[in-house]
Amino acid sequence: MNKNIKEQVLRSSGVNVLKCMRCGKCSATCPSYDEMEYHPHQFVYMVEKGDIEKLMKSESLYKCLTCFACVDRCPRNVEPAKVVEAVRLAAVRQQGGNRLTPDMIPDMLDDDLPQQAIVTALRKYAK
Amino acid sequence: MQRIGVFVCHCGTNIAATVDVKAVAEALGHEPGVVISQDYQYMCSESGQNLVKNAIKEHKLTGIVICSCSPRMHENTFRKAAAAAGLNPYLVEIANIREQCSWIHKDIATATEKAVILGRAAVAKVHLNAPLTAGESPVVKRALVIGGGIAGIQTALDIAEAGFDVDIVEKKPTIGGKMAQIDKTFPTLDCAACILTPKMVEASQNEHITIHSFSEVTEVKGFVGNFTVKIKKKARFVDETKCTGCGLCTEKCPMKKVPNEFNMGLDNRSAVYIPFAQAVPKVATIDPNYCMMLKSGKCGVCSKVCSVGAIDYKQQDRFIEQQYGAIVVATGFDPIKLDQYDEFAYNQCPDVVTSLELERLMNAAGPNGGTLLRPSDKSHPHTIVFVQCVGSRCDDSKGKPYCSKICCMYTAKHAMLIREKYPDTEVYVFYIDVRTPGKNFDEFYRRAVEQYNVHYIKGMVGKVTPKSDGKIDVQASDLLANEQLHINADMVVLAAAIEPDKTARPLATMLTTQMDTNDFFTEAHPKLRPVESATAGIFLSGACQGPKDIPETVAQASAAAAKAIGLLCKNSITCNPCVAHSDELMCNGCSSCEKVCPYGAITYIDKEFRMPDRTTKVRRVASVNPAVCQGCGACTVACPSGAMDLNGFSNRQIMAEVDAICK
Amino acid sequence: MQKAMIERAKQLLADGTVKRVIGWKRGEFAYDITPAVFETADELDRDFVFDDFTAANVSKYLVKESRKEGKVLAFLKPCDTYSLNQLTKEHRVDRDNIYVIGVPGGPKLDIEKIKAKGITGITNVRNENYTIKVETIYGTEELPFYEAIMDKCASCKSKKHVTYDELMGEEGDVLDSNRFDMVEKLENMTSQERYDFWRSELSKCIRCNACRNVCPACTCENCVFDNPKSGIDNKAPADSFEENMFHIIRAFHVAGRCTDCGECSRVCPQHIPLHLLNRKFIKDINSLYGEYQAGADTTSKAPLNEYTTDDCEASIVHERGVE
Amino acid sequence: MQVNDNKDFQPLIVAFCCNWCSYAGADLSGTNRLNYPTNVKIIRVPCSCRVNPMFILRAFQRGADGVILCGCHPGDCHYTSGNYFTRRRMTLLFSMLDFLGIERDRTRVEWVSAAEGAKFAATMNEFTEAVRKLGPNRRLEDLRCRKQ
Repeated sequence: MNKNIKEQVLRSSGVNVLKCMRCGKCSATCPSYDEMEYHPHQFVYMVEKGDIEKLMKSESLYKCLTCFACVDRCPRNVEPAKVVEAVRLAAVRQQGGNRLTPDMIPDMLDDDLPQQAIVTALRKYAK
Repeated sequence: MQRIGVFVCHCGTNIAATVDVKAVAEALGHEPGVVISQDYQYMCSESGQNLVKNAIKEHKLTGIVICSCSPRMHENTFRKAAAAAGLNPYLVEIANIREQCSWIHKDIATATEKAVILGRAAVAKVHLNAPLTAGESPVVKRALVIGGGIAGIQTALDIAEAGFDVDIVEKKPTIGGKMAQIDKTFPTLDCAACILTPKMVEASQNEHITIHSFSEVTEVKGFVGNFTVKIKKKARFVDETKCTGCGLCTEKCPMKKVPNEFNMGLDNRSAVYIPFAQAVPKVATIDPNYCMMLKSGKCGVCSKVCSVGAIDYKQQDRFIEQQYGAIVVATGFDPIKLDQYDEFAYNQCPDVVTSLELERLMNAAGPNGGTLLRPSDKSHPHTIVFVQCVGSRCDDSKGKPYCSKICCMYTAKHAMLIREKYPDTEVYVFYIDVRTPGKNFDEFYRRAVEQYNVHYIKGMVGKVTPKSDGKIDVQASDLLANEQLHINADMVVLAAAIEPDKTARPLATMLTTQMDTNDFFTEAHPKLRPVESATAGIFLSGACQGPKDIPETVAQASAAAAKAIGLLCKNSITCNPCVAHSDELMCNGCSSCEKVCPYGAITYIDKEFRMPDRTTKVRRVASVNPAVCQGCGACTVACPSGAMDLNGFSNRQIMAEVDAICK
Repeated sequence: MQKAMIERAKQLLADGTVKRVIGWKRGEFAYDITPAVFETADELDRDFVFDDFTAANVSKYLVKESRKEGKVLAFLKPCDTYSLNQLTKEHRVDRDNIYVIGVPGGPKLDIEKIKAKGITGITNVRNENYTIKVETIYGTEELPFYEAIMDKCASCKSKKHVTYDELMGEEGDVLDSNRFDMVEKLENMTSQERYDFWRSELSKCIRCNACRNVCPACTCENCVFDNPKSGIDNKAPADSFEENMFHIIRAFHVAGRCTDCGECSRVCPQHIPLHLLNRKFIKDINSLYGEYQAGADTTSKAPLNEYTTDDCEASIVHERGVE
Repeated sequence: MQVNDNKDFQPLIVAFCCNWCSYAGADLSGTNRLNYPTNVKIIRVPCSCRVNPMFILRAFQRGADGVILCGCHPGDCHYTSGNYFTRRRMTLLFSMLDFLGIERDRTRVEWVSAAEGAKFAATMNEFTEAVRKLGPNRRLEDLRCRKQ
């Protein structure tokens, strides 16, 4: 089970987590760091260890802005954001439902939120 | 009566722009003993020097003062000029009125005043200068290399290459050292024996190299260029000149239960033995602690089977004495003993091994013929845990405070080799840091992680517990995951810290070289003279100076050889005449000076003094070897009686300068 | 004790173990005792004393005596044994040529302290159960023993003999002394106060050289202050500077070698507390470089002939004490 | 409290510099034209450990107002250990001078490498200023040597 999810995550992200040398720059650069339970470097390390279920249950999955700062700055091209994305995908698929439905949107709106973000959110968090 | 000449340089406008050079020359002309005081545009130019030379001859000068740039710049120039004019070069003093006067001051009046004072101090000093002659001491054209590991072999080969005779003294029965025990080398993974043994053979066949195996240095006397060394050739009970290394005796020897030190005690050898197949010299040695003939007089099998009659049960230790011009120390290292690390269960569990033991376990010539098997039950291990920094970077009494440097790389190598050969094995490496500075080193380590999927876990192993089912429970921390782990392992490999060989400390005492608190030899300068010891003529090669891997060791070995060759090329050494000397009449013989001398230049002699009442009295007094003394002056202050003084910077000279400045 | 010492000395002379004995003999007055060398049993019987006034440290005399033909017997008090060890370490004595008998130490009496009580015309001083009976030409006076002991004994550092071939009496221990109290008091004064203190003390110096001549660390064949070649020779202080110079240099030369035997202050005719200079060095050495007692052994390196790479910087002087 | 800050006082500073580091550092501050007061007069010694306490006292005797000793940084001594001995000797000597009531700011040890021309100049500026504030050396002078 675990191994399957790990393989799925590795395949769908296309990331070689073994390349990580644990420098922590991804987490150092992450704008959502304070919001997260598991930080980008932990995503990479826990996926490497196959410790994915904890990640799938964590709110951290949805705190990642997909800003790709970590991907841009990783000295070893590990691309942590893609790992987060892949775990998220695994979670969404497994739950069989949507994280976000259109009727939830009005409550979440505020004036500063760009239109594009809403569209992106729907694309990311719904099937 | 002193006749002193003063020469003030303009240095173009460098000096003349802020210092009134004419006024300086005029003022210094009135100093006592000064018979001529001149200024000139460029004193260091040929015509400037001629001016000085002519003045020396014309005025029969007994000393000269040049007021010019820093003595670090042109002291030698003017010393040579003086010598050319027949004046002892050490009767020259420089007053630094450029770097330390004209260039830093702006006001002409005060700068000129200071220049006069600096000149006056130099005049006061030169009054007390004594003519000094640099002594010479001959160089014996032979080098000694202590230690026959890769460092010693490389140094010896390089020195021999330059055409000098060189002796290797090795305490073990064969040269080769630690490298001979190693299986593969990082980061290229070529076989250690394949690259080392040709060098060993080359050393044994080189006409300039003499190998004293199974020998020790017992006494060192003398100094740079002329050391006298006593070497003990320990009795091996086999005539080296007759033994052909056929190995028949080792086969027939009935005493086969001797722990084999070459294989780290993982298997046994016979009482008469050749450490390994490619040993150099390939000569058998009888271990007197186990040989039944030597212990009880009953056996004699080896003597009977030896077709050349090389066995000699009556052999005694022999001593030889030899002169050397240079000595290279290459005593190498040893892994530390792990007896005190109960937490790793090294003494309790045979499957907890050191990295050097693992080298033997994996070596084709090792106890298992190259198949990795657990020492306890000869089964194939499926989970192997490596622990780094065992005893390294420890501030406690058990370990060493330094990083042993080589462990990260050899552990990566071991992990990689195991995963390569046995892909069904899970390999864990617990590390505090992974340190891989070196060409292709980090790439090598990353390959272990990325290509071979070795599990590197940041954190230390806290407890190793052998279990009843033969497995080993390894309790460790994963700092990145912030959790404690238990690994059910089959083998544990400890990267033991390395320490200098135990023979190094007594050797350092014999050589009067310095060691640090960890017993590594101290280099003369940590940056600029890394392969020389502070004691002239003694050079450092390999891990005796600090932890090193093979390429670094070889590089340092060749560097030490180059330094030794540089010395041996000379027929004699010119000594710095500005050395300490002791006034025997005042010396108390208290040994203070000897204790602060970094070069061991001071010895004590019993000297006979004639007393006023015609009796004689023998007193212990200090004697400085001018060939060894480097002239720091530490002894002069340590000496309470003022017997010790320094040529060129004597107490009275410095005090004369003080007085002149404060006048 | 004196009797037993004489007997033992006579034995050793008689059986040829030693050729000479170094001890103390009475001078003009009962309290006026000086070190002396005895060569015969008669001399011992006649002159040898060991009492409450034998404070003098005889170790220094062994520099000369131990180099003579035949062994010399030396009676050494605990503090004297430290000096001997230090001299042995510095190769100034031939230890093999000395037979040391350890004898009990003080406290010894200071005649100046008795005189300071206004007692004059002293003919004899007796110690009866730690009450001093001072016989004078005017009659007998009494005072408690501890009111008249030597300053150096009042702050005794050790009752242990660190070297001996034979021991008479009980062996004692290294003591916890209060010997640095005065140094500390001075350290807590202001710079000006310290300056004034030392000026008033050192200006009394008459350069009699008694401190130097008695000091067991000052055994130079030729002292720098007597040697015209040293550049700092001088025989009499012509200026306050030279008073300072002599005592600073002397203290520096014995720094790390001084065993704190207190002889310098004992013999100073001007009562300058010279031992404070030495104790200042000892205190600094102890606090900066680790506890060190010169003469406690014969092998350790003197603190000034040694270093560690993480020694404090000289600027520590600025960081401590009172400006 | 001294009100007068001795603004016009020109102290005489004797600087002992080791040949290998500090003397070269002094040369470098010259090469870089970094100013420091003319009050500083440098005496070259092979190593800071050559400096005998006698020299320092002698300088004060003859009228120096401050004495500074410069050597290689600990660990960089040309003779490996010289400056370590210097450090112990001078710590004890300065402590003794302080004990005798001599102003602390008249003496100093500073480690200046051959590359630290700027540090040399800064040190000399600072030290000269500190000694200037103290005024003339009166506590350790020889009256016979006092200048009129």
